[in-house]
Amino acid sequence: MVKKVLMKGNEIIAQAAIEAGCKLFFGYPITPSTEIIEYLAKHLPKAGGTVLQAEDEIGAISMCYGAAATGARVMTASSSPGISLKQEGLSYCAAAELPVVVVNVNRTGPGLGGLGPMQSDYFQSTKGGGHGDYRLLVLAPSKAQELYDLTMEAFDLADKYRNPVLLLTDGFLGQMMEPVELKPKPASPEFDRSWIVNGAKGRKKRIIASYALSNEVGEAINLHWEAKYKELKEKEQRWEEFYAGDADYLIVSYGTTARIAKSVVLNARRKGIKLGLIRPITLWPFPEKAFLPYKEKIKGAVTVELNTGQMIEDVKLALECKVPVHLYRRLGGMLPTEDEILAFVEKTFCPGLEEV
Amino acid sequence: MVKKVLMKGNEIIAQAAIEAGCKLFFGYPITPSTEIIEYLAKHLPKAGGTVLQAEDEIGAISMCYGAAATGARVMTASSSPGISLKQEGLSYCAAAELPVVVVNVNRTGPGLGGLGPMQSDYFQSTKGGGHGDYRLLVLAPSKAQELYDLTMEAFDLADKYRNPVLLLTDGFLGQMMEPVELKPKPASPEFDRSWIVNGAKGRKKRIIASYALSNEVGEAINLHWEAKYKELKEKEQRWEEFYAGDADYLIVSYGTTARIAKSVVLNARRKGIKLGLIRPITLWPFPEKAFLPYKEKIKGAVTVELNTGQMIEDVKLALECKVPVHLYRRLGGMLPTEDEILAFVEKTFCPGLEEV
Amino acid sequence: MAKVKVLSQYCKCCQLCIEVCPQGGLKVGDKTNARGYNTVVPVNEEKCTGCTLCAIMCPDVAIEVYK
Amino acid sequence: MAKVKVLSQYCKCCQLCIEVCPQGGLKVGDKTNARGYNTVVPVNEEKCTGCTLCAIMCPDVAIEVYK
Amino acid sequence: MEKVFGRSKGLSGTPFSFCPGCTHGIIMRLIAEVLEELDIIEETIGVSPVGCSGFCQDFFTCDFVSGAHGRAQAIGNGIKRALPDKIVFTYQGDGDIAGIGTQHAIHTAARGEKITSIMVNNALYGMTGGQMAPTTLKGMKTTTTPYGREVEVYGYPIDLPKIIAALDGAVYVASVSVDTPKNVLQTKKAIKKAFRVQQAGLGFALVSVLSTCPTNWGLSPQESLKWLRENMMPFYAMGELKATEEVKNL
Amino acid sequence: MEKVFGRSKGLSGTPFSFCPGCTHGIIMRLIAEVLEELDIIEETIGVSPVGCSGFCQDFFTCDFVSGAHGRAQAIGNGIKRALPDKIVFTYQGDGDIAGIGTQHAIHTAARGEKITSIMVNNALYGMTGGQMAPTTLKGMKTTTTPYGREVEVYGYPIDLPKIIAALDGAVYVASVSVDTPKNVLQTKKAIKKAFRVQQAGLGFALVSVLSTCPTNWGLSPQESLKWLRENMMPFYAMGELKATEEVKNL
Amino acid sequence: MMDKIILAGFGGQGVMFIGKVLAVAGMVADLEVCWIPSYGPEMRGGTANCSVILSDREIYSPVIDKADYGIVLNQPSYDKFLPRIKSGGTLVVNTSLVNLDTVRDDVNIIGLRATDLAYELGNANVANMVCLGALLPYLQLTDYAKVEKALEQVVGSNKKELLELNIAAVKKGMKRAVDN
Amino acid sequence: MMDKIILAGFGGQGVMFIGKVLAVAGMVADLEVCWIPSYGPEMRGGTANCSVILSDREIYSPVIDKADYGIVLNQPSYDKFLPRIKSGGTLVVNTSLVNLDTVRDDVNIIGLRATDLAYELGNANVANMVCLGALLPYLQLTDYAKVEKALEQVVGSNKKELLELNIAAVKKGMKRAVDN
Ligand SMILES: Cc1ncc(C[n+]2csc(CCOP(=O)(O)OP(=O)(O)O)c2C)c(N)n1
Ligand SMILES: Cc1ncc(C[n+]2csc(CCOP(=O)(O)OP(=O)(O)O)c2C)c(N)n1
Ligand code: SF4
Ligand code: SF4
Ligand code: SF4
Ligand code: SF4
Ligand code: SF4
Ligand code: SF4
Ligand SMILES: [Mg+2]
Ligand SMILES: [Mg+2]
Repeated sequence: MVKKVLMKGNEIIAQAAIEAGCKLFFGYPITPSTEIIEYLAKHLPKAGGTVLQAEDEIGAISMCYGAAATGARVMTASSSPGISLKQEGLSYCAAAELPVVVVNVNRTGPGLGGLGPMQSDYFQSTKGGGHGDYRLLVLAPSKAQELYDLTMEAFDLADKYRNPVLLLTDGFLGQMMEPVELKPKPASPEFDRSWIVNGAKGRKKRIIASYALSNEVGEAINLHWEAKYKELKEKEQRWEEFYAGDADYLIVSYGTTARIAKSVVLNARRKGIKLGLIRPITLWPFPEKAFLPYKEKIKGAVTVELNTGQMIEDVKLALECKVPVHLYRRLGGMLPTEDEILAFVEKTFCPGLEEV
Repeated sequence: MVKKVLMKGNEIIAQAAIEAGCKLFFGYPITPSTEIIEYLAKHLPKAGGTVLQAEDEIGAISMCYGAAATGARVMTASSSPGISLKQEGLSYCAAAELPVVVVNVNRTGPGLGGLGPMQSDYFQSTKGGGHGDYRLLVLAPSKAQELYDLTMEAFDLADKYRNPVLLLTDGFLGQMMEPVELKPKPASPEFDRSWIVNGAKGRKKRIIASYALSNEVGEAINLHWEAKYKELKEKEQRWEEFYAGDADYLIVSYGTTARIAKSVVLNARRKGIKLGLIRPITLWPFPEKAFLPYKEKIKGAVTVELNTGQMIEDVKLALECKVPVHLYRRLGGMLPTEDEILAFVEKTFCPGLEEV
Repeated sequence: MAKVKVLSQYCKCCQLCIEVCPQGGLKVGDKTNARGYNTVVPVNEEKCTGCTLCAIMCPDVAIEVYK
Repeated sequence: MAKVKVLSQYCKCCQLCIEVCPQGGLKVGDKTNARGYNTVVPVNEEKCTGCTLCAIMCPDVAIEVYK
Repeated sequence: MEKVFGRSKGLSGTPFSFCPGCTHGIIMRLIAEVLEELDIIEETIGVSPVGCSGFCQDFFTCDFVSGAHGRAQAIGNGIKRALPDKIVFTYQGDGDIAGIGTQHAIHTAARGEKITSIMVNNALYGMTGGQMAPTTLKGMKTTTTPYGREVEVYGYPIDLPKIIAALDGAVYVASVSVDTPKNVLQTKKAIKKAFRVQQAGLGFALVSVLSTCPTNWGLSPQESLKWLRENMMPFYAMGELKATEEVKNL
Repeated sequence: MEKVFGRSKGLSGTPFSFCPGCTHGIIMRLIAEVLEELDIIEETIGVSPVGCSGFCQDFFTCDFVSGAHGRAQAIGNGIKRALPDKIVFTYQGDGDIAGIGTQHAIHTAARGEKITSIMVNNALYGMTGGQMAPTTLKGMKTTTTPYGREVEVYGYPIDLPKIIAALDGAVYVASVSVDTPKNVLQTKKAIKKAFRVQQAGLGFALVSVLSTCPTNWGLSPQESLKWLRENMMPFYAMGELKATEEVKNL
Repeated sequence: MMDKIILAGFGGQGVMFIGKVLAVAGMVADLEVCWIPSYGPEMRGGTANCSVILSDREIYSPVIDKADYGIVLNQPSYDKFLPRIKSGGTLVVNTSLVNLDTVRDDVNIIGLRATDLAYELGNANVANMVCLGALLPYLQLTDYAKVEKALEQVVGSNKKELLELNIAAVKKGMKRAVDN
Repeated sequence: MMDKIILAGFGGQGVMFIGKVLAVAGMVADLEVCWIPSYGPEMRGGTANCSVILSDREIYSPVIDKADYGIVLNQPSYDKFLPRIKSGGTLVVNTSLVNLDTVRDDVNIIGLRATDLAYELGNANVANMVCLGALLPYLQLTDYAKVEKALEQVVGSNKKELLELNIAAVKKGMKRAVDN
């Protein structure tokens, strides 16, 4: 076992990127994501890579677009308002099928908001904040080790599917320090590189583009993307179950709030309430499969979210509206406590208990 | 009755804005929306207004932000990639509660795409393509007269709720010419103007902003927005029903495709199939109420969309997954024909009929 | 001895070559190409000096010059 | 006759006023204000010329000058 | 005794949120004084950026609009186009106006938008903890140039006022500093002129003020002023970089 | 007989998609010839914009990347940073580079990014049907300035090369025209130099080429060249606007 | 009753203009009308087509899958749109630029050398109006009188010469169609 | 076992630093650790607080609602965080800057004039370490030895003087707490 070190969430992401062979980072500072560019500015050059602070977030995502077209591993990171600025670029990356890794350290929104954690960019991340019918693969780590492991894997997934991958964390996970084992990255499989542009030496020239001159061609490309997204839906749904097996009620939550939810599950169990947790690790594709065994079995579900109810729609669809699904939410950078979530679960599902 | 004139969809929008008292237009050309700025450049100055072609779409939405803060009626228009660029600005407009009217003439995406019509920006429009938990009021006209009427009303709605309103059309509706009655705008109600900035003469100074220094304040603001969106959901759902009353099957479709769907409904009825149509006019708030009478009654539904299935999620939720909901889609700028939709409906719901 | 050859599939009949030729060496022909343009053809061929001015100005690289 | 007054609630003890005063008219005091800063106080008050240099340089508009 | 120096009516009572010794405060005070002296507090709408100065709306007594990082000028243009008779100014950090906002800076000047912009140049992104800005000097260490700004990798610093002065719609461009009382007074003069240019409807006016960031420079307030004087003032073109005839005749 | 003029190896056989007489075609041909003459076709990655020139990837034989409107330079920078030994160039309309892309134009130049940019200035947005561009001349009619560009409302035209020349990272900036055979040859020289600057790794190079848009100008190809000569060339600074010593010694 | 008409040709051949004239003719008769353009991505030189629906009741689907009538001005348009004419429909073809090697038995194909006929009127650009004239006798919901009124509106009655040229072209086409 | 600790004071009083030392002390003992900062929007002058959890099993919820322990270095922090100490918990208070007018009976409040004590060591900046020392005896999962090791890592053993100053401060605080 590699010795654990204590690191900030953002720094862990940065270190994982280096370990994954990321050679280029283009970014623009924004709290609470800035430690990522700062850490990389210090350490990536030593690993033979380049960090460039771009003129803005649009410049950064465009540089990623260019660098990814050459087959290089490339990353950018920002936080909510900065991610909004990248939406056109992300749509282009998805359309040109470029493997870019993007980190969003979700802060409070809309507008300038505050620096606290929120999960208010769930829709933007999973349904496509940019124009057109594209999807990002969205990973939602919830602790230090996972920040490390999933960041490394994000690069492989991006290469495998030729699709941008979004790592969605929040101001809490980004700023928090926890021990992490900086494991060496397992070897990556070989990826198809027959599409990259690096000078047409001894081969036919290649073009990276995202337009269709005719509607017929446009439809064909859209169908190709659709097929890819279908494959992703089949193969890449990920989640963690925690005391779900025999649960009467499920909490569904990801990232920071999923951790609080775990404590709630334990507290509930101590009180005799059969509560369990499903923690989506991929937000897109949403782990619908996780809900299959439960949709006829459980009596109800609660999503715990740092927004006014976004993931709840996907949970309802995954459960086919077979059981009531409630929302417990805190907003504006506030985090729920174990006690208030448990109280909500009790009030909602076991109103008798309250009196005790 | 005012005499009908033949106009392009985009020009109708522009003329309606003038009629609604829009005094400022900030935009940047992009096919297939460009006739809006071109028409206004010609005609708005004569009506005492100002058209400024901005340096880019971000400049345009920022100018709208500033102008709206003064209480002036203001509009911008673009098409898919340009709308992606406005996402940060739209999030700020929503957060600062500024009444801006935004037109998206949806073209083919993602990326540069093509110039044909698509409905691939449904998610972006309705779930919030920008960061944070905000909503736009989204109107989806489907013919010339409605382009005119809804554009005029968009300004009133924006003022009433102090919220950006998005008019979502597509390359087809924008370029099409149809007769339109250029009715004078009905008088607007009086709106609260106690928040506008126009120089603190004889009053306390005012601030238009969108940040929260503390999480507690941040949460309070988020709750305020949530309450407003709830009110919108209660009061502003709109839809049209077409042969829905006794229908066994429903098509759900908006905009361009809803018109094709109407022909399909008539063709189906001629064949003895009890098909009806629900046409959402507000895409957000989604007209869930429309589905209440039908969710226990119909045998199935089909959404006809120009994307790989976006609105279908809202339809399933509105129907509480009580009946199967299918998708019929064309992509990349292609439009479905009456015949192919009807064939799909028959194959899906009346497989016996096919043989006949 | 010089000669110009017009690759008619490229020509769009913009006539910039005609304008620039000091020898009156080109004129609009009467054939329409696949894209709907009447294409330019050499004329007064013996006068052509192979100066390439026409080719230099042709926006569609439709002219080859031989000398 | 001149006089400076330090509005201690604004003062952040940056000491730019001290640096710029030609008369040595200000020094760091020993009281801490509500925001945790030791605040500046006038000293050698009789020497103050009311030149306002201290106020001009004060980034927190914490100094009033009377003459 | 008479008060010969006190808080301007242009300032609200709210204490500045800046670090001790940060000269953002001096510059804001000067603007407030100018608004008072020109008697335009009630005619003025300020636009604040995102950055340390981003909370300036709380400190002034005039109306204020706060928008997204880098967009203050575009927002200001929107306001001015809606209310051509009011006075509109933006207050922006170097990162805001010469980094993410360059696009608007160039086009605002080119169009001759009739607003006044104050640029506060502290050679880095203060608010976010001291990253490189386009204005960061060669070799200067910041958190994103931990080994010093190497021009080979990170490029050369931008002298935005110089660029703006070259655009036809900009009629007044000045670059000033607040490192000494004398220069503070000079700065005030420049700011005042920039507002008078707007009152006269002549075109776009920009005043760039060199400012300190003791916190992120890792220097005391006093050392910071010295550093500014010895490093920034020699690099940036100082003084009135542009004043059209009409402006000179004001 | 020997072929003394023919299609360059740098061009694919695909016919240009431009309108008859549009000089975009001349400029592309020149670039292709330069790539062939410097023997860098196989080393080069072009970046195409959105605009009439947006389909240029089909016309060249080198690798190409096409991105969003205005972002070509940022994309090019990303490519060059990933492949510092390759040659990267952008081909952009005036709207693309001096309108929506100004932000990247300024910072690409300031950083001295080692790429070559060709700007094609036809004084309007051609692709979208002839709207005003930042380069549209005073009084010029476009579909968004139907009464002519009034500078009071729409601002002054921008001479981007002049601005770029003022930035330290730009080592070669030229403004040329393709209105006559002589100027076409001049343009080719400038383009060649701009590529040689990149081969030598000296910094950023920009060549701005004045070009026609017969369709949206509403003039014949011949009249268009004349209009360009009589209206655009007198307004825009022409010639080598900047060439550092190192560039001169190339 | 409903007339669904498709019009196609090179960009620059005035296809959109035919559509506009037909649409305005519909307006003149107080019909429901829907005109839909479809440009290629190129400003010029590509192909352009548009469609017009005239109807005496509300037009639901604006999309023409199979048209009742069509005009094609060049070869690529002929090849593309011949299959999109309804069985029993009518297609006017500019045989100056189209060869009729492939035909359909179930479609009434009216070939006429429209470009040449237009030349005869002194301006090749009105080939489009010649074709419109040739189609007119077949349409259900409009006629020459309405088209003449429409032309007055679209061209503008102050541009007298141009108007007369267009009218002459329409008439020439009508005559030719009748002679056919 | 789990120690949940809240630390608060003015920005610049070294609150984050106490947290880091505690977190590293946890690492030294191979514990599970979670350190969470919370800054105000101002770079300086605002209040700052952070929280540390030390645990011998996996830490699920990283959020401290009610803390077992706390250190507050100034008045606003005292007012804000006193209610957030668990009943039976311990709160170390820098009484150089805090007056203890309001107290809680169910919380063990250790007041010490930490700033003054730090002055005595020649540097007011180590008031934070004095308070840490005062809290140490109460913590379950760490102790002086681990904190000393942690300080070596965090300060760096090459900065000898600074290290010694910090250690002296911790010791001074410990002594005071015991004397209490
Ligand atoms: C779109 C976006 N990107 C980045 C940020 C983060 N951010 C806030 S302020 C700032 C820089 C401020 O620097 P400057 O303008 O120089 O002002 P200073 O704080 O130095 O006065 C940045 C990058 C943001 N809020 N929004
Ligand atoms: C984000 C975005 N905004 C707008 C457009 C529409 N658009 C395409 S090309 C273009 C302008 C092209 O003008 P220019 O760069 O001058 O090139 P030209 O066509 O004149 O050669 C515009 C505005 C777009 N594609 N994307
Ligand atoms: S080569 Fe010279 S002379 Fe010959 S046709 Fe061309 S321009 Fe005329
Ligand atoms: S210049 Fe070229 S394209 Fe134009 S007419 Fe001559 S040969 Fe044809
Ligand atoms: S007014 Fe002048 S003399 Fe008096 S304290 Fe201030 S700087 Fe010193
Ligand atoms: S300059 Fe102002 S803030 Fe600074 S120490 Fe003096 S009075 Fe206090
Ligand atoms: S961080 Fe720098 S610029 Fe910001 S308030 Fe502090 S000293 Fe001033
Ligand atoms: S529209 Fe203008 S720029 Fe575009 S191809 Fe045609 S002539 Fe050239
Ligand atoms: Mg700064
Ligand atoms: Mg152009």
